[in-house]
Amino acid sequence: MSMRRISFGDAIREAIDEEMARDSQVFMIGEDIGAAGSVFKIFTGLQDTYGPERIIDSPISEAGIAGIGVGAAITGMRPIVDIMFGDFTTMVMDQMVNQAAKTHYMSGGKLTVPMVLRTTMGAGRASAAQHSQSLHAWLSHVPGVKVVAPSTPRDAKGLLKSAIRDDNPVAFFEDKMMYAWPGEVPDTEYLIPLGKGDIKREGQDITIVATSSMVHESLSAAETLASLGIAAEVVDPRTVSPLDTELLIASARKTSRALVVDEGCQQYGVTGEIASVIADGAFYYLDAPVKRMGAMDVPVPFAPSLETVTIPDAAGIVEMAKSLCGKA
Amino acid sequence: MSMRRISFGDAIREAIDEEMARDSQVFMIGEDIGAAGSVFKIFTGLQDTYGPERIIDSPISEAGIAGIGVGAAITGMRPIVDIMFGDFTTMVMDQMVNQAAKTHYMSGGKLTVPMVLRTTMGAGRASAAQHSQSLHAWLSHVPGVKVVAPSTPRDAKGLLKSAIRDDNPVAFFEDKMMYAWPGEVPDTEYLIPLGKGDIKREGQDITIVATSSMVHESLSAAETLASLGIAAEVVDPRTVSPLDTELLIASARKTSRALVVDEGCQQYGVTGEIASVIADGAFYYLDAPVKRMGAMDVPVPFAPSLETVTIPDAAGIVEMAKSLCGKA
Amino acid sequence: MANEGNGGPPPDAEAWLELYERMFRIRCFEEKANDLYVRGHMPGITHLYIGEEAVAVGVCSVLRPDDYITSTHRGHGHCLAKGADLYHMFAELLGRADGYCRGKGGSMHIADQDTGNLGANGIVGGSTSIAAGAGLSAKLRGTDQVAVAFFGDGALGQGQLYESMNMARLWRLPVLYVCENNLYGEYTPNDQTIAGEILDRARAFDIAAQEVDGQNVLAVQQAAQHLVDRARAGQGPAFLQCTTYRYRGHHVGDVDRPYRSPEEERAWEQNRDPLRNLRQDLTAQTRTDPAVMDQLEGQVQTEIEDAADQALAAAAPPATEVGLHVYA
Amino acid sequence: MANEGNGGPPPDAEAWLELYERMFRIRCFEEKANDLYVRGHMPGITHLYIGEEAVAVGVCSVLRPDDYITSTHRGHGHCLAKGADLYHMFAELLGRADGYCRGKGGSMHIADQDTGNLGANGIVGGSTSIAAGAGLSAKLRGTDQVAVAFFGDGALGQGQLYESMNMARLWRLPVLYVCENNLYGEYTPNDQTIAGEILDRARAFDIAAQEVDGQNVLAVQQAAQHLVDRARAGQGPAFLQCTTYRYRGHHVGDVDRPYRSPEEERAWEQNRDPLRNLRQDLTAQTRTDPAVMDQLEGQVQTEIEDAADQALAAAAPPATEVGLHVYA
Ligand SMILES: Cc1ncc(C[n+]2csc(CCOP(=O)(O)OP(=O)(O)O)c2C)c(N)n1
Ligand SMILES: Cc1ncc(C[n+]2csc(CCOP(=O)(O)OP(=O)(O)O)c2C)c(N)n1
Ligand SMILES: [Mg+2]
Ligand SMILES: [Mg+2]
Repeated sequence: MSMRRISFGDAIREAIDEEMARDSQVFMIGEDIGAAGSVFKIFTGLQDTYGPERIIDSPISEAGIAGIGVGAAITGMRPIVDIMFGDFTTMVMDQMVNQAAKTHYMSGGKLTVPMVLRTTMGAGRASAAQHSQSLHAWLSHVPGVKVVAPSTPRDAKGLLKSAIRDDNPVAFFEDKMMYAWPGEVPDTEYLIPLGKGDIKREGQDITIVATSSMVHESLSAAETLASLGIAAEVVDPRTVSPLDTELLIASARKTSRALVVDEGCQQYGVTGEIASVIADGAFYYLDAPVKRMGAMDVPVPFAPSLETVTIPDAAGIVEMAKSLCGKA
Repeated sequence: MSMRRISFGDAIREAIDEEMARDSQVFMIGEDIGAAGSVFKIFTGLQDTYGPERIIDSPISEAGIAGIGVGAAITGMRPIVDIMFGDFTTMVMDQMVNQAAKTHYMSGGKLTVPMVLRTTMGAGRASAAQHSQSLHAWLSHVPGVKVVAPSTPRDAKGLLKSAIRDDNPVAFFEDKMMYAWPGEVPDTEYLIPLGKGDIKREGQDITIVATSSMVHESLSAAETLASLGIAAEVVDPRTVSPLDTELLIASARKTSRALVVDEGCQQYGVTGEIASVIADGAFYYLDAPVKRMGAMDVPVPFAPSLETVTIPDAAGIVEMAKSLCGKA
Repeated sequence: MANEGNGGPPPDAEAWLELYERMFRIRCFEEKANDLYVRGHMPGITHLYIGEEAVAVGVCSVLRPDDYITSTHRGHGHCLAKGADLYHMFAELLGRADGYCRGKGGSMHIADQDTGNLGANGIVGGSTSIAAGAGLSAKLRGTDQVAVAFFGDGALGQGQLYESMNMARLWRLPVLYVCENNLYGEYTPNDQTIAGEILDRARAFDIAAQEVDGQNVLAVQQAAQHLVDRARAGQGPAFLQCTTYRYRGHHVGDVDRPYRSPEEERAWEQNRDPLRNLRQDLTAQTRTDPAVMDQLEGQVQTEIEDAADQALAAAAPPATEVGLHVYA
Repeated sequence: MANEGNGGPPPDAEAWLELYERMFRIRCFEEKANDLYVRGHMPGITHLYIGEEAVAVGVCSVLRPDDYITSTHRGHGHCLAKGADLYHMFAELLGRADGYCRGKGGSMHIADQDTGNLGANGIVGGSTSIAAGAGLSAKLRGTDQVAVAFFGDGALGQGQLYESMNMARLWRLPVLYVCENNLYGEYTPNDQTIAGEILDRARAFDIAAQEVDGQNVLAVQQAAQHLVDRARAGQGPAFLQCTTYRYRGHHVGDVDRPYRSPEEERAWEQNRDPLRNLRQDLTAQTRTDPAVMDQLEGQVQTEIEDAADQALAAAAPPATEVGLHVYA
């Protein structure tokens, strides 16, 4: 299949562009997404194509636009609600959790909420504590919402298209550090199913489960580990919820060692769920405890000298993997 | 030490009454907590004692009163913000997470937020999906906030008094089903430290870690298990965050088997963190995988015929414990 | 004489009788619901609409079947006024599989897309932006549907309402905000929770706002007709404050009501009852024979009894349905 | 002539010069901040207050050191006007251990309780209820402190503001809401995000509201004096809309600004500059020799240079501090 090289941000825009072109029910609402093309400049030109009626610049009303998304979704539209920073999902939790996630169930299956909540995650830009969080664990705790955290342009595009077509509320987390990162995407249309993980690198010695940008830290760690004679398998769940447990467990059973890396805070976060799923499902195959590497349990500090230490990185992953493999 | 028998609700009221009497900085704000004495009728008389200035009936503005709590806390007061149902903490996440939890850190230790957010958890009253959730996992994911989920009147009173005196934001979750439940409390003043778990029943064969009302399900399960020759140890963390990991790991190392029970949804919830902590810390001592029993991953249904199935109960705990102990 | 002075249409016995029948049906439904609760047949609690019938009936009488409404925790009246069926409603209140939501929603979450009812809601203010979303959806789909948001005076405390009104006005959405001002939010009189004038809250967003006697169905109908026509014609959102009164407690368990006086209750029931009002108009102005109304009441009462009995005999949803409808 | 027609106090050269100096200091600080960013010394980005100096200086000139302010993402001006020190501010912007927040907060989170600054804030609207809480705190503690909430026009989109104003008015809290209306929220002109009249948003809550030319420091001072005196005297909250303009981009990286015209920018800078305004008044009305001002400017510029150089030479916080201040 012939491929093109585009950035993660372009992949997001292409997915929205293609879905808006094929389905008039799809529209997007958010702050500064129209003329400004979003603060991350990934939507430049989109409003020219679809007009201000389908690419809607909203007031700074996160809770309100989430509610508007729910109302539009249950009445025949497929809204994409853009929440500029993941840190502001703190303001849409009621609409997402008490309304979007429960409407289908509470109505006994009558109403559906085909809505996508797009937002960002990830630290590393010296944006400090209120613009650097990775809060995808919260919505993953909520039945009725699906949660996606892609790591590559290809996955991002295919998964976002699937999310827009999905009849459930889907929260889509994009690491803002990756918008400019390039990657290969197929020239022709494709979809990537929600709920299916992907093995980003095969290996026999240890399983490294990583999400979003942590996949790249893990892949570079895997390179280093290879040079040390450790073959790491890097598994990307891609969809955080529902989780592709079979894939993760099978890999851990094969390698007998597992490490889980995610950029959300470690305490009560994504790594806890995944680690406990593996520790249970692969119990009789494990040669070492399943280890976790989440972000340090502190608010993200502004000073780069402090911020960098809070995020899991390749070097730390290498160290942890080595000790798990008894090579420390 | 001489004891009295009072209800869980009375224990909450006594803690607030005593702290308001000893410290004029303490006040409480919430909906229908004054003349009405709260919808759970646990504060009857409190406003008569302290007046409408210190037991403040607010409009239905959860986000607003949380923010008012933060502002009052950083300027010398010790607010207790009452959020009627835990389901409505969806509306205070921004103030709790982006403000309360981070203010001390972001200010380099200059400002403190000695605030208590009291709210409820727990299903079982046919209150349906928006009035039955146990959302304590979210704030437990957030560094800077402490999270408490007491199981007995004695713990509730001692922990709430400590929470009010603590200089950090503390989220206090009360299972609304337990308000009427009686228990022994000391006659004289006492405090129970945050961050310390409690062994509610000793045993050698299996560790059952349980929170809030699940402690009682686990204790009755332990009774049944005893009659089957299985000595279960029931451990109550009491404080969900910071978690008393030493106590949990030591117990699991001793029994070599562990089961974690919590009423929040299982996916990405409290059980995942605790199970992974134990599976890691007790790895070389475990004879069986650490199992988890959270609420079923569905919105809480209204019909009692459905609701009851979603909550972990003694019978289910017994079955799980038996199979873990190879007695199934 | 209710319709005098409001310059309404010339008396139309047919139409008035229908309004009378609808209001009477709601009152009987609620009486029966209370009876089912008292007799221990209904799980949980419910909020009765008795006394406020003229609001829902008056407003919904000017709506088309394909127009939308969003409702509240006190939603039976809205549901019936929009055309819901008695049997499926009782079945839902009783948690039966034949209920509108297969027993999963209960009283606080009845939704019926066939009659345009997007659902009752357990979150005060939660549906105000959902209604705006339905209005936006109608606009984007190019229909001339109108969305009506029913909410209580308590919702004026929720910031969500203002975010919703701002966007509805900015984008001229076909939304009618109907504030059911029954003077109390739970157990707190609303002069303690509302600063300033209610209508100014809408006018501040340049939204057409007016007040009407919520106990006079003809006046409500006339006001709603005007505002709905406006919205349907693309002239944007409007706000209608209906002054009304709930005769009973906040919910079926609220029987003492120390927060208000028996005199106040009596005054409303005896001097401003919407049913008595209209009955008088019918006899005085349309010369309708009281016997006609008595007969009508008899028929409705029988309907209610039959529907309730049938619902009581209906089956609860099997436990196997608990996992259905989490995802579409 | 700025103070003519506003019936202000008789010209007082001393006082006016001080206002001039404060405004000039802010402008120089911001120019230097921009310079530090451009030269790659400042981590992250920052939002400059250039053009809006008269608002912060005018309002804070009538406040006592023990009065409170809550600030915004565009907070340097408020911080300096309330009395912050240049060196510790530059150090914070540069992420140094000597910064006001030991480098943990950065530009968007500078707080300084010594001067009553409860903190800049990265959450639009987030501090409006925090200010109300500070006002409530002052009232409960029986002091006559006043709390000022600075926020931009964008915050008018946040429901939180309305919840805050409602409670502030209900409880007559000593709070001044200062809306800095600079016509844009990020890249969107606010006629696209604000329905109705801004002052009506406050009046709807029966809050005294007035508008003032935010480029005229004497007018701002006079208006603020009146409203702060009122609040201090127990007459409740007030709202002051200051019409102003940010000369530069939304943040230091926003240099093209396609969302507004160079003509518009020039018009504001050339015809309404707060510094030029006051300089003219000083010469024309107080006969102050321009040389005095030139000398003053020279002194301030030296202060700025010295403070910035000192900050550049200061040390970053050691990585060991990352775990400090998570909990008090
Ligand atoms: C966000 C939220 N806060 C609190 C509650 C609890 N609650 C349920 S009904 C109610 C009072 C609502 O008053 P109003 O809106 O006037 O409606 P009414 O009951 O008077 O019809 C409250 C506080 C809730 N359901 N949702
Ligand atoms: C709740 C929230 N939503 C969105 C943002 C992103 N954001 C930062 S500043 C800003 C514009 C604020 O405009 P305004 O309040 O007018 O202040 P100004 O920048 O014009 O001074 C936005 C949308 C934010 N920080 N917080
Ligand atoms: Mg009411
Ligand atoms: Mg602005």
